Amino acid sequence: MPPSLIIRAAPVLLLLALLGVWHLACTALAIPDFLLPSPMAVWHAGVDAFDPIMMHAQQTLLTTLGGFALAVIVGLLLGIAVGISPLIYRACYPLMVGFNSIPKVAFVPVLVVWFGIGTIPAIITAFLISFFPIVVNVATGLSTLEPELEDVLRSLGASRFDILRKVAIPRALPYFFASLKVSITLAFVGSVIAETVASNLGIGYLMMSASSTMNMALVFAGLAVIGAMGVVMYAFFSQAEQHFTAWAHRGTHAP
Amino acid sequence: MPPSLIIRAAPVLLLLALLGVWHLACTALAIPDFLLPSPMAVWHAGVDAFDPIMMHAQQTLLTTLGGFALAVIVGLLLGIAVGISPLIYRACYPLMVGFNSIPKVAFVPVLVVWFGIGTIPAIITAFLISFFPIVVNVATGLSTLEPELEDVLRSLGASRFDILRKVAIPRALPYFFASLKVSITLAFVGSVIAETVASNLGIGYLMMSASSTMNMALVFAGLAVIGAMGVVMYAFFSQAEQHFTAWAHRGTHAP
Amino acid sequence: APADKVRFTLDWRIEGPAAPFLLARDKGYFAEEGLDVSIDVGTGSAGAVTRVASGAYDIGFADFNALIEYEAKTPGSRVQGVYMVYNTTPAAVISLKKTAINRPADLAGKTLAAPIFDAGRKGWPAFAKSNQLAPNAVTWQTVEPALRETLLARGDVDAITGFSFTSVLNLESRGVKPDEIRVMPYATHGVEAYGNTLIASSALIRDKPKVVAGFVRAFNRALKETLANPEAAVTHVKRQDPLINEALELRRLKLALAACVVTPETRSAGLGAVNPERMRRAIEETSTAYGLSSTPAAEVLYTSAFLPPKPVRMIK
Amino acid sequence: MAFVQFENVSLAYQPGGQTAIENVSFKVDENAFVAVVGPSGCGKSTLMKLVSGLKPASEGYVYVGNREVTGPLGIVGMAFQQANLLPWRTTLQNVMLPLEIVEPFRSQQKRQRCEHEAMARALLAKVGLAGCEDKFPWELSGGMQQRASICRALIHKPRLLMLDEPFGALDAFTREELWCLMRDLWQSEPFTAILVTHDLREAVFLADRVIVMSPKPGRIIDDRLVDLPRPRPLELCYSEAFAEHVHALRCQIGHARQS
Amino acid sequence: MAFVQFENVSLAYQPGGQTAIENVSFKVDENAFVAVVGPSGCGKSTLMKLVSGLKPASEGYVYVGNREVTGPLGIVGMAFQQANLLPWRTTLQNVMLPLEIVEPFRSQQKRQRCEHEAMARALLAKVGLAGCEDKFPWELSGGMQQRASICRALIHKPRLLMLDEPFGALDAFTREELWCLMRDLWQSEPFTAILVTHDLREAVFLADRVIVMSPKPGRIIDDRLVDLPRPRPLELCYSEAFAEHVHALRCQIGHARQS
Ligand SMILES: Nc1ncnc2c1ncn2[C@@H]1O[C@H](COP(=O)(O)OP(=O)(O)OP(=O)(O)O)[C@@H](O)[C@H]1O
Ligand SMILES: Nc1ncnc2c1ncn2[C@@H]1O[C@H](COP(=O)(O)OP(=O)(O)OP(=O)(O)O)[C@@H](O)[C@H]1O
Ligand SMILES: [Mg+2]
Ligand SMILES: [Mg+2]
Repeated sequence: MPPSLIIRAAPVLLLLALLGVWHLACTALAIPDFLLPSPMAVWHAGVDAFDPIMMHAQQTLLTTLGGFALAVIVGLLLGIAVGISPLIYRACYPLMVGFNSIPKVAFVPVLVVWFGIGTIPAIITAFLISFFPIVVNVATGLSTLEPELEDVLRSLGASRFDILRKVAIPRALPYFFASLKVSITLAFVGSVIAETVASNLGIGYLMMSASSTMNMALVFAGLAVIGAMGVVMYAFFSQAEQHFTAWAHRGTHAP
Repeated sequence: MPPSLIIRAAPVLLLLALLGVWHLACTALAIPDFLLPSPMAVWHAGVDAFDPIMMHAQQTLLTTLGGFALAVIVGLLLGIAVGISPLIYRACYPLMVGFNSIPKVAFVPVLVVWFGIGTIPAIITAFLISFFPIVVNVATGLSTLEPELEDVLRSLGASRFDILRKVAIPRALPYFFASLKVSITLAFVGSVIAETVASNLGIGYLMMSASSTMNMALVFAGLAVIGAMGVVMYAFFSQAEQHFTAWAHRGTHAP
Repeated sequence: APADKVRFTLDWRIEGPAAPFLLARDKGYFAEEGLDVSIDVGTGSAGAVTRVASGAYDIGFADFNALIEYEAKTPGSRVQGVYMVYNTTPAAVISLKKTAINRPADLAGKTLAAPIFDAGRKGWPAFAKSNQLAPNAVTWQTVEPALRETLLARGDVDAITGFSFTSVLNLESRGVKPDEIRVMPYATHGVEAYGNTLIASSALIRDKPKVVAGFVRAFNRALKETLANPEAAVTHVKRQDPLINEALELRRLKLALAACVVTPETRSAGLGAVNPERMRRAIEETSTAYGLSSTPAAEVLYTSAFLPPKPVRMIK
Repeated sequence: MAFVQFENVSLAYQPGGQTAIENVSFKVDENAFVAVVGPSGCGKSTLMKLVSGLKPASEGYVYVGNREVTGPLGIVGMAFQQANLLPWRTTLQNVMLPLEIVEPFRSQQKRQRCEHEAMARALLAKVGLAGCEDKFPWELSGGMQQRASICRALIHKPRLLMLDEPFGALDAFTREELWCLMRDLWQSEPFTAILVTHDLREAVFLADRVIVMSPKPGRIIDDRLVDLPRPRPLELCYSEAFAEHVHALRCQIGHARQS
Repeated sequence: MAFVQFENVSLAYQPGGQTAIENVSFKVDENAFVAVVGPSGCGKSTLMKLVSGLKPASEGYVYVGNREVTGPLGIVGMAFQQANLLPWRTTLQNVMLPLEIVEPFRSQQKRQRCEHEAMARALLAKVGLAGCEDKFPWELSGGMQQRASICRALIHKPRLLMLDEPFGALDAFTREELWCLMRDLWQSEPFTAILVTHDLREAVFLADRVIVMSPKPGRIIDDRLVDLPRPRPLELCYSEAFAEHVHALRCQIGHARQS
């Protein structure tokens, strides 16, 4: 197999290897199904319940993307504010850190009372859980901008907004994309958690429903579907990252 | 008030302002206590239960720090591996993203069965939830290293490890510290969530116990304590960051 | 006239015992009463009470003891029970026969696992009192609901508290044979507490009593139909959530009906009714067990005003 | 009042620390071409930052166009000592950056995109970078980067052009070509120019006046009028008068370094 | 066999793309001092990267010390065209970097920390940077950064010294001082040196041989022996023979640019 093919097939091979280990562990240690079902059991559960899983997955994907889109917008704006203003930095950062140390699941009941159960609490939870990494990384990216590059624009009499748009943000893009990868995974976690607490629909609901009837194979099938959706979203951002930040990764492609 | 003092007092002022808004909202909208207790109620609950809260907080802090320490070590190592090896990057990244899209709370029961109820599952949960941001940021920091700086060391015949130690890692430090801020908050979330699932100790237990007796004020006091611990940890890393990455933030301090 | 919209919350997920609600909706019993009912899942009785009390939902299904606690903690009578569905509490102490816990007295010194909000755990002092045990005779291990049966099956704890029908089925799915399980229901061990009731918000009772009465009427009809033919009723559960295991939910439904709905008291007084004397004692008992600072009056907590006429509620 | 005027200007990078330049006063008339020379580290780049408003003076006053300088002005074109090209933009995009910022080009941007691009391409061709428009900065040699950065300083026809050792990385021929380019640009449409250089021949060839600085702390020790006739052909460099100017400046700097 | 040897070496930065240098062959004897001159963008820096092993040749072979170069060697000291100082290290720490990497200094590091530091401080003082040891690179002027980077190339006494336009940002006096420094270092403990420069006088003053390159693609068009006697005093620059060499090289480069 040529090296480039190995590299391409690597994630699949690793996945298969991990599934193999999992399978062996389940059979060798005789781990009961209700604790950790074997990959085969998960696969069968997933195939059997394919249609409902897809329906729930669609709901989860949509709420996740909704919350994530909010998180990107708010995260970018807050990150910019924190990154360029020492006052906002000092004022907001500690509070945001404090807020983010709190499990968001604690707020879901409050959200339910205000918005009813269903999509909206899930979107809000996904948003609340996933905006912070974006804020932190964007702020860090902006505040580590080399003053020399900033001076190029400043000498032209550029406004702060121009500097932001033409230098600071492009320079911070690698930070931004790194945070997206973290953030999208958290958004999935957020919407699933909210669904487990307050929803009639979504993978979170499916998992709770399955776990309350001890159908652990179905629970893990749900987890696997979430993981797969996470990977797909990641692949998407990865493409965007390669397109927008090739200049920053130029060292990696050197022969 | 001189500007520097305003900046110093900013977080406190903002906190007070937010508490004021919260208080007003509670009284003006007549939000019942069982839904969202007023700040005064939370304060009283916190003062009344000061000793037990401190005891539980100590437990949570220790498990969190344990999990976080693990996350830093593993995150750094994995991040370095992903950042310098295209093969590992291709193989591991998608799987890690998939794994991190899954709510970790789903694994707690399995952990409890293997490790018993108590501190270890909480530490592991805190670890599992918080290592990923470190991996992503360290990997991004390493792979965006300017090849020109790398060449300085390469021309001296430095080994890959030397290059890592002398150039790549110092250059990636701003990324690393940004991820620590995200990661410590997630570690708190992880340990608290694990405590709510299975524990007789910790803020997570306290919150479950308080919410089971509808003592929402105490629940929020618990949340506040977690938030406060998060802020303290943040302040700590912030100091370290200022010390280690002043060179990268040199633009921010310009007059 | 356009149908009245009613937001209804279950106490828990879509499981067998939710059958009457789903049946009433699917067969149009609610619609016949001029109601458009939406049914949402819940996260526990306390949550259901809070949801109805806060006005987010109109009618709910929740443990009567949660209602007592809520009223004691936040007096103001925002919620009232209108139809006692479970005549007895489903709470029970469950153990494995091999641990030789044959009588409540054998529990002394043992470790019990349960979530901290579990009705059985909160009601434990009442159980202990009725069975001459000290309230602190056992050690509690706090776990998430789904984990307690696992711990019991593995022998990590000696017993658990939980709803009998749920815990028994969960234990079976963990490979425990039915004849290895010993169940000590609170109801047969001297605890008088009631179980789940329909609750309605006071605002709804005040402003639209017809809606409440209609809901109760439709529900009563569905409950009787469910009692008569659980197999048919459970298909509505399956229709709502195709992922459930129909056979399992049927067993759960039958167990619930047998343990909590069909009791000597309901046979004589009809479904949904309460005995004022027992109710007073039950409230007293729960207040003491939960350590509540006040004991709400029965009239505040429950009203029989919406019950359909007795003949309609009678069962064989 | 002169176009650029320094009154007893001092600057310390750290507040209260060592002064990089101290008590500097001088004037530059509108459309004058002034060169600044002096030993390495004497504060020439610092002076440039003060004129362009990138750094505020610690003491004294800086005026440009009759206004006190309190922040960056919009009328400056500056080629920094390090090329400072933005790595995420191609050479062409880097050169066109000022057109996206400075009026009136900024408002014309949408309509006249093609004209702007043609301008930038023409300028790049003039400095010998035809064919490199779509390369990224890190794909250019050192001297090519420097030339791109000169184009970026010129593209928007600034009223005040600041060049900080712009030809340092170029060979003698390219350098002389660019001297002629600067000379012609200035002659056809005069602007005010301040040029920092270590090449005294460059200073004398291009400038009307040469300011000599001494280090530690940076001060002005000489301000020399270069009264050679214009237009100046390249052959002028071999003339007696030219050599005399260069020699005199050389002595001054030698002197400055000793002190 | 010579110490450095190129055999028909070509390099294209993009595989299959334009070649930056093409079919270059030359030899450098051990302890020779060779200068490389040529117009901007002709591939001088590329040549340096090939010698030091930072880039592999697309075609042909590069040998250093009788071995084919397959990757960076440990025996090189290199001053890059851009100073490339690490921004998180002070000037002193930057200069001491090679001592932390290259043997035998690396193993002595713990025991001889003080000696190493003294070495670095002495070297910094020689290039006129005494007092700047604890400044960070961005607090240095362009010329000062360049001098610090020269120190970094020299500190570990490399067998092969590569200097890529090391004195471009310096004034004439500092530059001449450093010429003399280089000359003396080389005379007292000979090493092999390759110097890229645009200053033909610098090339003639320091080198035994001057290689002239032409651009697009980079080729060697002349290899000139500088047979001026050693030791060479600075006054040599005003001699007839010196001027002749410089003039000849100038013509060569002028020629190279036209073609
Ligand atoms: N950002 C900075 N922070 C602190 N000190 C600085 C900074 N920039 C320059 N200096 C100091 O100011 C002095 C003058 O520097 P400047 O860059 O103006 O010199 P220069 O005349 O341009 O020298 P060169 O010809 O080498 O470029 C130097 O001593 C330098 O160390
Ligand atoms: N990293 C790179 N990627 C692609 N092309 C490059 C790269 N570096 C240099 N080049 C190209 O290779 C050619 C030679 O560049 P090199 O840097 O060797 O020139 P040079 O002789 O050092 O010029 P200068 O005197 O201006 O520094 C140039 O045409 C340049 O555009
Ligand atoms: Mg300078
Ligand atoms: Mg070069």
